[in-house]
Amino acid sequence: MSNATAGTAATHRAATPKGEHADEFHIHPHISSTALNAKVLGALYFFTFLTVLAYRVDLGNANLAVATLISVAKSFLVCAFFMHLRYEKAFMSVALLGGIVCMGLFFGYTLNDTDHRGEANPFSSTRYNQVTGKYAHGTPEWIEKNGFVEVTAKFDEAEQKALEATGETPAEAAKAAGLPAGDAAKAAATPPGESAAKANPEGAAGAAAANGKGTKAGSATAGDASSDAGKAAPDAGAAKGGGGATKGSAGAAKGSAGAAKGSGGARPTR
Amino acid sequence: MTVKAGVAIPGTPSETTDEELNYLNNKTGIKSWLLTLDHKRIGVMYLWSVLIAFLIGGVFALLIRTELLTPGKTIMEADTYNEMFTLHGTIMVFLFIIPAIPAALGNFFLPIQLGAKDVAFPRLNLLSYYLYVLGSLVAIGSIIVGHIDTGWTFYTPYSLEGNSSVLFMTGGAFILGFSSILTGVNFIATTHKMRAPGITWRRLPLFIWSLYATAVIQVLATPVLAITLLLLILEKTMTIGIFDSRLGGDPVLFEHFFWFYSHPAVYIMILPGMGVVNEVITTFSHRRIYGYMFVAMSSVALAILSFLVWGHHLFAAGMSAYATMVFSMLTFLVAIPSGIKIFNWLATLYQGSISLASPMLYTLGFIALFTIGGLTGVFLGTLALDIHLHDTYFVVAHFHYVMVGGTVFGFLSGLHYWWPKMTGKMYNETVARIAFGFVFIGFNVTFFSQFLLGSQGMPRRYYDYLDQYQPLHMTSSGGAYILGVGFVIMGAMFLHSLFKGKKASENPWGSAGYEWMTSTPPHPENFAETPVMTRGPYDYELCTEAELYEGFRSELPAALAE
Amino acid sequence: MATDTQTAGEHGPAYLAHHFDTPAQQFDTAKLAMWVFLAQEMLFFSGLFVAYVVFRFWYPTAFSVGSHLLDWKMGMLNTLILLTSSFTAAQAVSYAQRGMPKRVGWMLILTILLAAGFMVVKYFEWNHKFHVGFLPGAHFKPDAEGMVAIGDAVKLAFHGGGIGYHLRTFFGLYFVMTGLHGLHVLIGMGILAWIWVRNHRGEFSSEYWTPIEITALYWHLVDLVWIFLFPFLYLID
Amino acid sequence: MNDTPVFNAPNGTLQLPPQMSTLAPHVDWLYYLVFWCSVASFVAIVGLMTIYIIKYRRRPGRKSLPTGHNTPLEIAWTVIPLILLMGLFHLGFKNYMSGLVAPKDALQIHVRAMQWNWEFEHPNGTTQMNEAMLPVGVPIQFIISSSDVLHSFYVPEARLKRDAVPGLYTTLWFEVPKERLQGKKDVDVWVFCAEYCGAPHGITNGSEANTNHSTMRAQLHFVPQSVYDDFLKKGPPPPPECEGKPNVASCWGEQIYEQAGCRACHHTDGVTEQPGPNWKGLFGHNVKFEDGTSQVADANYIRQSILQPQAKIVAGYTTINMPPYRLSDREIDAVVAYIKSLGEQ
Repeated sequence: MSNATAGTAATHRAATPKGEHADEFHIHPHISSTALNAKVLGALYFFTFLTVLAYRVDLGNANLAVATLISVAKSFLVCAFFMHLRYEKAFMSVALLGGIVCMGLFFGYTLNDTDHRGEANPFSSTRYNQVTGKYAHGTPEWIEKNGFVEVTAKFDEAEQKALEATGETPAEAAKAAGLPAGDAAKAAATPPGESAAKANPEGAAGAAAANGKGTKAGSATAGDASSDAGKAAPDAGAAKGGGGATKGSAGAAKGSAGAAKGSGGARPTR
Repeated sequence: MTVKAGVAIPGTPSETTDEELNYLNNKTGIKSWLLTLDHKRIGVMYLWSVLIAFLIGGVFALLIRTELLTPGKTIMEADTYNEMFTLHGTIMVFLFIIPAIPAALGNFFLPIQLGAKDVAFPRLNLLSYYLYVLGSLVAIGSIIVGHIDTGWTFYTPYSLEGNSSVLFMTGGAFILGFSSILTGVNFIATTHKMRAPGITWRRLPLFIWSLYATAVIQVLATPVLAITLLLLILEKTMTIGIFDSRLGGDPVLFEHFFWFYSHPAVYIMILPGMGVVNEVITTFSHRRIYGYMFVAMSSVALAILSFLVWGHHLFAAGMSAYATMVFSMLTFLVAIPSGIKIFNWLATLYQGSISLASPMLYTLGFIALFTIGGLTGVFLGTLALDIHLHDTYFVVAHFHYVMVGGTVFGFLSGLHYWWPKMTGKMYNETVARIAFGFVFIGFNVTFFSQFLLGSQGMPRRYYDYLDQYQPLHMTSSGGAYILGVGFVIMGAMFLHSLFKGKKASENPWGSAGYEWMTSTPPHPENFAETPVMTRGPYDYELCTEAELYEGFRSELPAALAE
Repeated sequence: MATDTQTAGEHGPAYLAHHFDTPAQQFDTAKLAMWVFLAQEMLFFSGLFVAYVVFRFWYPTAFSVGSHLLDWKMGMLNTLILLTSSFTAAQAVSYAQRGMPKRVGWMLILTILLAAGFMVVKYFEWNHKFHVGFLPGAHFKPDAEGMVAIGDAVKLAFHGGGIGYHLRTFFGLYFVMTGLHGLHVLIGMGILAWIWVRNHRGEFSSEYWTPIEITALYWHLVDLVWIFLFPFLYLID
Repeated sequence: MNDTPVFNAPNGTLQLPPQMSTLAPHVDWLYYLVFWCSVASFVAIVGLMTIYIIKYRRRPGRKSLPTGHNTPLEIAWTVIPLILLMGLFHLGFKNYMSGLVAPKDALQIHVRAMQWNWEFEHPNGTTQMNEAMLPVGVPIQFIISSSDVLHSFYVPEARLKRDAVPGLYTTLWFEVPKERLQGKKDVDVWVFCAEYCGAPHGITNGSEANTNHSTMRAQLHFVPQSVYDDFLKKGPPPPPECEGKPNVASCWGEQIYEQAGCRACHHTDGVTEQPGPNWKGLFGHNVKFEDGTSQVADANYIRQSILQPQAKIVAGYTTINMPPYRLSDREIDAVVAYIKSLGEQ
């Protein structure tokens, strides 16, 4: 069964050639003529000018498609003639096609995610919440809003004393007793930046507007909020409700400049 | 020719001068190894390297399991623990399991099974090996530079924070990726152009088919890992804003990029294991593989499908609902070629002449464990269940059943199967079986308990856990120690074989495979003369009984050979 | 394994490696492997293009503004240069096949020079971007001149008078894409120079020109990538 | 919700935790369907394997039979699993969508994940750290975001999980059936972080709550609607343990220090100054900042440091960025009182 023998280092090669090239000892390549190469180069120049020309003409959304098509035509020329693909064995084209198919999968599936986020559910995987009109944490817009805002902290010594002793601030006590003065005191004691971040009346009101229903608690707080905020809230809510109603959150959330910024403008500044 | 064992390398040649010329004794000295262009020697160097990586990764695994014996601190702090599992993951994935079968066993046996004198590009092959070494050193260098605790997935933005050790680890993985790509290119060219006369595509050993499919994935998927890691490195050093949400980038895009490679990489890991199983199961059943073309084509189908399903790692990651739908549906398709393979293996056993020698034990272990790994994959492909099970110990158990129960068992099966051919020495069959018992039982105890942990809701990569999970964690850790004992026994057995082992014959298992036709250890150019194959590698019908059983009886304990 | 190469001479011409049987087999193997490698290169660049398309669909305005800040004339000049260098590389192969080493040498030199020209144009382009502060990602801080260049576009792509968030992403991608392509050009120049040296030494003939053809294939791929980069980066409306 | 059959096991089984959402019985039914199918397949495959190994073991004088071929058989074992799997896909997708798309009237709770805390914001703006009081019998939609790295909002008992991705909103919803209360005052449900989010380097005890990925937990207390409404009106009260203590606020502050995860970075022993500044003796002392200015650490400074930590960075602490903590006024006051009490010791 074995054909191995105690060979010497200089064994004789098998006389029979192996593999797929039984009698090809010499290579007989296809040689492209200079004229052909020059013609191809001319065509490539032509397409380059064409693509610039197409760019100067406004074709709207078709511009990208036209540019891509021209590029594909150019690469076809390069592959077929400069790279001799026309004259090669089929496997070379298979390798190229395999690569292209793989790239297609990469493009198609990734875009299938990134371009359809938020369609099943407006809160699912969107950068911008149309209901509250807020950008998600960690977006550049959010950072600009929240990252470097000055806080003017206000601290009430009396409140602290009361809390330490009884666990209830005077404001709390007043609120529990239902005194309007207590509410005012509480509102005053809250630093403005913090009040916006925490109480966030426009968020609650917006939610109510968009859903056509607010929880009892939500409405109660919106009512509690100071009159200014209260006035701003319905406007903002309406604007955002409209945004939420349009389907394809994609437009509002992703059109970085246009739609998103439009609603951004409608938002009350903090 | 005087032969001296220059370095501690397997197959230390005996001190006789009348020994047949083989790849081990044709040249000696360290330089003859380090600068060799012989694919067999490169394969052996790869084998040693991956075994060292496996040892290091295994030690980390034992440390992790020890830490998880009790909730809270057992032996280390949380940050150390995070570093341990990161190193365990990266070393096992990039340094061990991806190169284990293709680069070590594949390098050795691909040209032999093709009847070629070497791979198509021997220099490129050596370059691959040194890239592997360089990449490994850079990756392991991250331990010295600092505290690498990103997990092997390097998810942004966590990997963008912290120290430069991430740069080393990703840089190392980047280099390892090129090693992998070059090996893939080499194997594809070799398979296409270097086959000996008589080896048609329909007579190609199935190990080669699976290596070919693997190489296709290596070539088409690994560059995406390279660009991903490069972008991560650039993001970290230059903040270019592609993956960083603070600059308008998208962390989920990183996950897409990463899994575009890393899911196919799972098939880079498992396909060669399946290839080994094909070889071993036919040899020890003495029967032609059932449905040769189905098995071969299922390898190719798996390679293609592997590119279609990466999104199932992102079901909970905030991907669009369309994408989850498509990815889930396609994920189920993977089960079909995997199932075909298992059914065909069963049909190969049917009416065979089955011997339970140690390579066959690992192969049967592979089938059982891979079945569990595959079936639990169905849980994870089912969207609603994945939402519950994703990123829990269920996933940990699932991929260890596939990676360890599958690939590592396949690797061990191949190592036992080809050990005599590679080293020219036999090992102690009884000890090998004892080691198998430890490994098989230890593995199941370790990881089956993790299925229960995961379905109960225990998330992965947890240093601390609620008390209710402790019994299962202790069971799992206990299993890990049994597994460790199994590997120690096995290592001792192989070392003993290397120095004291009985000389192996040309075809100790009575196989019809092409690689067993050459001398043991193989001639420097694989076959003294270019062979002309007149039959397929599984044509047991065409072999005489003497051919199949002669060597077998002489090498194995009587009980086996009967 | 020098000894092997020497003994290999026994079974054929010197350039035939010991493990091949015929020059044709060796030539075909090399070309096949190169095509497989080119598929790999395509996938490598595809990652950048995927990122590009994702963000272009997300931030169309910023990308449009960004592309107007690039100089399409320079881009076109570079396109023409690279196309021409592809032509000279193809000619080098043709001359090699016909056994004209002198002309091969000239064509290689022309290719290298054109590549150098490409890099020079690129240098001026990048230099200008650095100068006005159009840097990638977080470093994007246009100076007064840069702000003038942005001009009316500010209203569209900038937000609240701050930094144009998504212009940063555009320039991040621009620098990574052209940078990696430029790196490939540099590597290609190195390989071409090495091939020129080997040609000069007379290693190639009408029987053996594999390295020239392999290098030309690589060079055409570099050209192919630029064919797509040019309209995608410079010509967006 | 949908017509998937259900598997009811309110207190959980060996494999699955208790069912605390209306979705859970549907998911569990699917789980057990896949489970038993898998068991059947496994037994069939390994059983056949074992039978063959015994029946066709190698014996003298017995040669293996030539391998045949059976195309119908091969087609059968390709097509039948395919049909079964497509059925599974359908069921899985249906249940997935029902967990994703919330009913119109769902109560919206904003969840912000940060290293290593969960912050819950109720519709009226009340926030809670690492715990949330929520009503039973009402669909609750969690709108999740993250302000630093990836996290994952995982509620095993609801069988739901969704990553918290910086720069994105993600969402999930569930409803705890009223029957789960069974006369109890509340039912508690754990939230885990399932996406790895690291640990600070050089921490001394990773088992403390909210100090690293593995302890980034929150507890959801499900209470009757009336109790929840009451809670929304009044905000979180001081914990009952502190009532009757001489300094209620300081006691409460210490609890917040533990629960909100302050202790991951700030020590109170007066010695350890890493990762964050030590709190002992901080109150009333002069603090130097990165920009060269300095200020006396009074209540207003502490308040700002909690709400906007990046506004003033203490000299030498530029490597770790503390996330902003949105505590309620009363909670901040309590923390101030606690720090004050440390200084007085």
